[in-house]
Amino acid sequence: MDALLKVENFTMHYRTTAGHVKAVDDVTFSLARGQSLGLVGESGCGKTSIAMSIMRLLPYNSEIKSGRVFLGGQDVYSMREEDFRKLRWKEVAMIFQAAMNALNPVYTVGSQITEVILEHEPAASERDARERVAELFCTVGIPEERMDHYPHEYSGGMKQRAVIAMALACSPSLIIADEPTTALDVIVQDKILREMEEIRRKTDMSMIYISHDISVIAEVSDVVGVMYAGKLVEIGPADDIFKRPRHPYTYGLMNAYPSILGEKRDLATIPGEPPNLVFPPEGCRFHPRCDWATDECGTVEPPARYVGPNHSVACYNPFPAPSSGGDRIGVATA
Amino acid sequence: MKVVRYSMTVLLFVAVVFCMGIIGQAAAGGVYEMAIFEDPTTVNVWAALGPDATVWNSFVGYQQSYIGLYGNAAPDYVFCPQAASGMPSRLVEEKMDNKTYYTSVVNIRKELRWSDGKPMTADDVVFSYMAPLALDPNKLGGNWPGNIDPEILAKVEKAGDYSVKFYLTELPGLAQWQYGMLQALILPKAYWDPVVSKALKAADPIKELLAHDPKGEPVAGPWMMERWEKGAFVTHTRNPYYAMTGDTNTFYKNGAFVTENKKTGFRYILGNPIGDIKLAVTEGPYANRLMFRILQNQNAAVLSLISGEVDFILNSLGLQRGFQDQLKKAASVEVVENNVNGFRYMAFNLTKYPFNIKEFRQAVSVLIDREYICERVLQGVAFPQYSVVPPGNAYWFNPNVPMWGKGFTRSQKITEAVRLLKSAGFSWEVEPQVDLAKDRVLRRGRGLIMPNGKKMPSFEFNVMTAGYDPLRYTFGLNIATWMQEVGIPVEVVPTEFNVVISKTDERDFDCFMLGWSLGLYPDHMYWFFHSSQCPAGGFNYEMYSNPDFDKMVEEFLREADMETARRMAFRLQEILADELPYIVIFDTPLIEAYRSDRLAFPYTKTLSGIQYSGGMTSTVKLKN
Amino acid sequence: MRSLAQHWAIFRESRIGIAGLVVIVCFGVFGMMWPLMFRNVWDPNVYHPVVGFDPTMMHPAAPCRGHLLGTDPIGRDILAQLMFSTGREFLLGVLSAMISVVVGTFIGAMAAYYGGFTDAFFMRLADIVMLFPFVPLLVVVGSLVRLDMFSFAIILGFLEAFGGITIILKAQALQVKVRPYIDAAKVAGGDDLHIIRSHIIPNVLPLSFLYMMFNVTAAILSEATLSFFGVLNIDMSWGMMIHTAETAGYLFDYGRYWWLWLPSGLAITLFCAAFYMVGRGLDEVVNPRLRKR
Amino acid sequence: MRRYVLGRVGQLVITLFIYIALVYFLLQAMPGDISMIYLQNPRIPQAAREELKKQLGLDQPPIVQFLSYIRNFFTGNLGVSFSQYPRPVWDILLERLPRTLVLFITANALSFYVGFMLGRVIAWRRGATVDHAATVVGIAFWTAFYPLLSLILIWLFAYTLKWLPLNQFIEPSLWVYAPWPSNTVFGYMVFGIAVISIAVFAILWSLGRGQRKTGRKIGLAWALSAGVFAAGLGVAASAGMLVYMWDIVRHMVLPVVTLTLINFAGTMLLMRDSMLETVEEDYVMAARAKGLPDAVVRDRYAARNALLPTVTSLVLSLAASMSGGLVTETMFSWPGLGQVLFRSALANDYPLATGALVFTGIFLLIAHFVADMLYAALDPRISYGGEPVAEG
Repeated sequence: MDALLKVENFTMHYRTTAGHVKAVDDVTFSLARGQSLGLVGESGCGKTSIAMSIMRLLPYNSEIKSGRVFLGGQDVYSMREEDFRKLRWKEVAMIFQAAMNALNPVYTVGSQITEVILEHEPAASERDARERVAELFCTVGIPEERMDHYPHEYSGGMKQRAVIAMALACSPSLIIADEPTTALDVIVQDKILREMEEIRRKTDMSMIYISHDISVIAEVSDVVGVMYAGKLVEIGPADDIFKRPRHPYTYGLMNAYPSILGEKRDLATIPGEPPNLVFPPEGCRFHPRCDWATDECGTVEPPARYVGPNHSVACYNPFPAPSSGGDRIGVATA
Repeated sequence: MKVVRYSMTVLLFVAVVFCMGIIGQAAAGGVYEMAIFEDPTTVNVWAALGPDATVWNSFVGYQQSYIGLYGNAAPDYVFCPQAASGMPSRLVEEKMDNKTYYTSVVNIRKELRWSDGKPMTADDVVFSYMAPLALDPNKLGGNWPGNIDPEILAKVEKAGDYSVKFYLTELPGLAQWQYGMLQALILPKAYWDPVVSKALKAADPIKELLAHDPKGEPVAGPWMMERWEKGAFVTHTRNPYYAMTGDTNTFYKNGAFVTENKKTGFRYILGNPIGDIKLAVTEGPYANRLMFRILQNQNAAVLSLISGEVDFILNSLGLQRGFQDQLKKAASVEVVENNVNGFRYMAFNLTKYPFNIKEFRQAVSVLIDREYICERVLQGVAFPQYSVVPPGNAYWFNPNVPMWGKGFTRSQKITEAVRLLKSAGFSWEVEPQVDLAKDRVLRRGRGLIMPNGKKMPSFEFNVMTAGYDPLRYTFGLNIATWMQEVGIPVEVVPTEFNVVISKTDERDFDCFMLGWSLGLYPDHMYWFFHSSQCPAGGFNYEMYSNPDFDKMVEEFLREADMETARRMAFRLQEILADELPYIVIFDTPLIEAYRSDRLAFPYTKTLSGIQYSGGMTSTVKLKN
Repeated sequence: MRSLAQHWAIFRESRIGIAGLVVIVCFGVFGMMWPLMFRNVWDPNVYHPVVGFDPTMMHPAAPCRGHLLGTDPIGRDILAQLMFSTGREFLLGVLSAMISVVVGTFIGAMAAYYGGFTDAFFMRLADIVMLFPFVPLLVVVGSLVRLDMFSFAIILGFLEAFGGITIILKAQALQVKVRPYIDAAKVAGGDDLHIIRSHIIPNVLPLSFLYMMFNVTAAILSEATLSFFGVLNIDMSWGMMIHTAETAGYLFDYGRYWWLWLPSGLAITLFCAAFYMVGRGLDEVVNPRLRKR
Repeated sequence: MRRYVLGRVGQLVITLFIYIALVYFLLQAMPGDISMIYLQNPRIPQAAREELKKQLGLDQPPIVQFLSYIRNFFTGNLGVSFSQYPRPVWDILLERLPRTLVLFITANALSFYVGFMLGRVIAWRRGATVDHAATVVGIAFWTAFYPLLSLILIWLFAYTLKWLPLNQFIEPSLWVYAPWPSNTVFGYMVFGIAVISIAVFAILWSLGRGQRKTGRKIGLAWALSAGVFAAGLGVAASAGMLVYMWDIVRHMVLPVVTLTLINFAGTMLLMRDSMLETVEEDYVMAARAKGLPDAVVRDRYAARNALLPTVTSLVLSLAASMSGGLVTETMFSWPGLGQVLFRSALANDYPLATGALVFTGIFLLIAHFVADMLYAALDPRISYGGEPVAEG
């Protein structure tokens, strides 16, 4: 199957005065057209760094140590900056972490969307662009006449919708939604997620959801990747992972959040804090916090290995496999 | 694309700079260009002689455009007729309406014309005296009461078409008559009469008159104002009817003086014109136009002079020393140095003890090393001075006044000062000691005890602040150091000029250092030292009071004969140099510079320099 | 709140700040050499910055063995003047900046803490003071009453204190005031002065310190400008050195008498730039968004 | 909106009144008065000094003088100058005003522009050589001793290289024959520039309304602007005024450049700091993610938002350069308001000094007011209308 996005052995560091922050370490995954991937992990584990790597929007102090990113078959980092700029948003759009701040306060919301349409579609006239925005507003449920309002005149949920509309503006094949709903209250969160999912299914886009909240991911992803301290520790079909998490960290995460569906459970928390990524722990990065760690975990990094169809885990002592196998095959891990 | 844009920008910039360099110079021939430092504040002669009497107003105003009955012929400043055709008749006593008047008749040259072509007559002269009298010269302020003294002048009457008669209430001295009243400027009656009579009817006549903007006012001087572009320049053009063109002033070695005009036949002789001729100056003007460029600082003016934009810098203070050697090196720039009529002095409050002891002041005068200041510190740009009449004012200067401590070494000065102080009864806790052979101070004096047996308290010496004048401040410190060496407990207080002025005016000081610049006639000896000027508001700041001196100076002031007056002035200078109400220290010469490739002055050696004659606009010849 | 050591660690990161600090220290050493040189090495009669005079040569003398930077038009040693003035400039700059910051901080804290009338009064006052065109005003005042170094520093300090700095510091203090521990302290019965002193002021202090650096620059430049116009009653300073050269007419042939204006001109620029640069460095401490990440 | 403006104006008037009172009594408290000049000439009798005091109203108690000053002030009368008696203060200030305004507004606009542009570039390329170089050079000029710098520039460009005129604001030998006084030409210049800017602004606004910028549109805008400018020049030339305007421009170059050198760093560093904050904003990242060209992200996103605090600095720098005007005016023989203030203070001419200070104060107040209005115009979030803004 043709993968829309392929990330291969991607390692990226940030240079800081304290030393190199190993933000993304040897991450490999791929995503097919029409699929949705959820990336989950505590904050600071490298989810957003991966998103930015895909967008090629890394800050000036970042350094790609190894690996490649393919988008629609093209190597992102071997293209000229100018060429890739033209692909941004047309191919891959993004919904930002804090939608409140993703809109320029001094321009009207509508103009910020028409701007991107005009930029990427030379043939479109201004009127076309405005019509498109009106449609998009309709799609995301904002009254059309609010196009000419400024961001500060919008409510939080409306800004979020506007940002989604903006992401849809050029019908990209991939949308990366970085914590799309974190700032909203639970009811609105849920509503927006459903709408996004609906739109995605209708347009057959791919989507990457990034969240620290595994319940959000649970709702919308086909495939789930779990990140910890710059590593992709587990990736596999959503059902599979939620039914039987294999990595102790995944397990911990699932117990740390209440289910959005309201199933009542005692919440467990993972003791300890994520490691300092300048000097990550030897061996498995999770081992200092892991109840099941062995001596081996503290010395050699565990390699990723398959524990089911398309389901791989980087752990020496994964939890036992579930009785039933995975039901869908969509994720090919290397 | 970017390269094209950048290179276009650079090209444009270069083009603009190039254009700036070439466009904008429009030279015209016959223009005498001068730099002045400030805008004139008025062109109204009433204001310029009154409250707005700035030196800049006189440079661009009445100095170029007006004449008086009499003037002082530079370079020797010989009192001579201008509009008058000869000397005034002797003052005679005349009784009228039970009052005694002293009267004198002055005849006027008949060929004089205003710049509108109309003749200048006795009416104009009478108006020029009677209108200010009507307005009250004291209210007009400034130079008015000095020129037209309402205490003395009763009236001026027309004695004929070209002669006027002065009525004075008392016999005037030289200062009031020759150097005052007779040199007042003559104003065109036809223009000013309506203005003055309108002003007299107004609620505030003075304000009304001074506010008048004179447009098209006819003048009798060589130049008439053409254009005043405020903040930038003032230009004058020639007065086509200027009647004194061709007047030749001839100065003889023996002091005789002749003014002669071949064309009009005018002739005036003073003394016995025989023997060698020192100098002959023929009145022009030779230039077609005057241009005063208003440059706001001396750096700008000097740069303009070197680059040839101006021909002369018109500044009453002259140029600072630093410019001198640089200008001397510049091509086509001539630097001239002239004595000025003034001095820097220090004075004590003579009502305070022990400053009123003559020997104390003499000791201080001995201690002040004028030669050191002038030759060493100022390196010859100042000259030591001992008399209250500066050497530059050669006629009145007495070269033989006592010169305290002149030529003494440091140790000799100290010895002499100690001797003087001891003779007056001073003593010391620790007496200063010197080694005369090696010229060294062995021990500084301490604890000066006054003749009354009390220890001398420390006192304040007010000098200019370093910001106002770094030189004077430094000298103040030097003088204080010398005084402290013999144990005089002086304390230097740098004080702002305004504050020194009000302190002296209110007589609230111990001692201070200031300077004067003076007029030609040395009547300042009356104002500075006569006891009538002692109370606050007078000019006898130090409150010197000597009845003998008072009597002599009064006589001097009344004296109308030049020779007698001169003898008296010599005697007065001797008294003052001995009693030392002022300890005169030094003065600096006036340094001026002009373009020698553009200008030819008939003479450059003259008291107070070329600027004193307003740039010698009517006698300078322009080359090229 | 960070500790002093942490502040220093951040400040050390700023190359510009460190460069400025080095220059200031150099000036400090230079200034401190003055009393040593004057007492031990130099003849006071010759090297006194105000009344010194070297009778052995013509003045202004070019740099030579006895006078490393030459002499001025009235025969005083330029190097001695430069050294002597350094101390005075420090005094002036630091004194006026101290006054402005101490008073400004206190007023800012008071205005923020009490609000209401106090606040309104000081803010309106600041509006008016900010309206005053500083340099002309000081020129006017200076031309009528000569200000000496001390009174000048004090006037300058108070003008700055009641002006813009109060507004900035008040804004900072307001941010602190709304923090919960202030309320806690109030509930605990802390008196107002105590709360201002131990809670609000320490939080405003880094910003105050930053403005202090900028104010030093402003003070020195004002002094130099006013001295240049000869309206201060100061016997020696860098500005006075240039003023002396200017009034004596040595300033226009720039190449020839360079030692009359270049050392003092450079000293003014360097000294001011140094304090300004330290200010920029502190800015990065106070304002984390400017910091490099 | 109107209520806000009225309220602000009211506040300004009260501030102004207090300011005038402060200035007035401050100057009154200074020692000496103008009649002291008569103390320097013994030939002037004391009676004349008393008459002068009476004439100038100095014999009245200060409070009476102040009240009559205030009364006159609100009837538009700033009194009569003492040192240029009896010329009205207003008249002197008006004579100087065009020169001062033209010079300082040009200089400020230029230094603001340069500072803004440079600050934008160095913040965008933070840490690069250009950043360090511009910062160091900027600080060096910012803290340079201004009188000395201007002397050096005069010496270099006017005296040695002879590219530019030495000093003054016009060339006398050219203006002797000018049919107009310089202030008329200044007036026409200000008027012309205002008309041209309004026209150019209108052209740019009407052509630049859409977001799609085609080459034709840009070309047309440039051509029209150039046409308006050329028309302006043509009008001036046909009136024969062009050569005089050019002369003024020539004389303005050096002071404007010097003022710009001294002042640009303030705006530049402020712009840099302000923009370093905005470049961290999410909307800038979003703009990049949107695939907008680098220049668009920099200008329309980062710089546009960083502009807001910088506008305030424009006003303050205007104030600062007006304050420092004395130095500029003295150094470049440009007789403006600063000179008047300095000379009148030295001459104890209180009405003129007060007038000049008050005038500067009014100017600054207006500038503050304009800054407030400009801020509101530039930032849609600020609304002085008082209508509630949807939030949350």
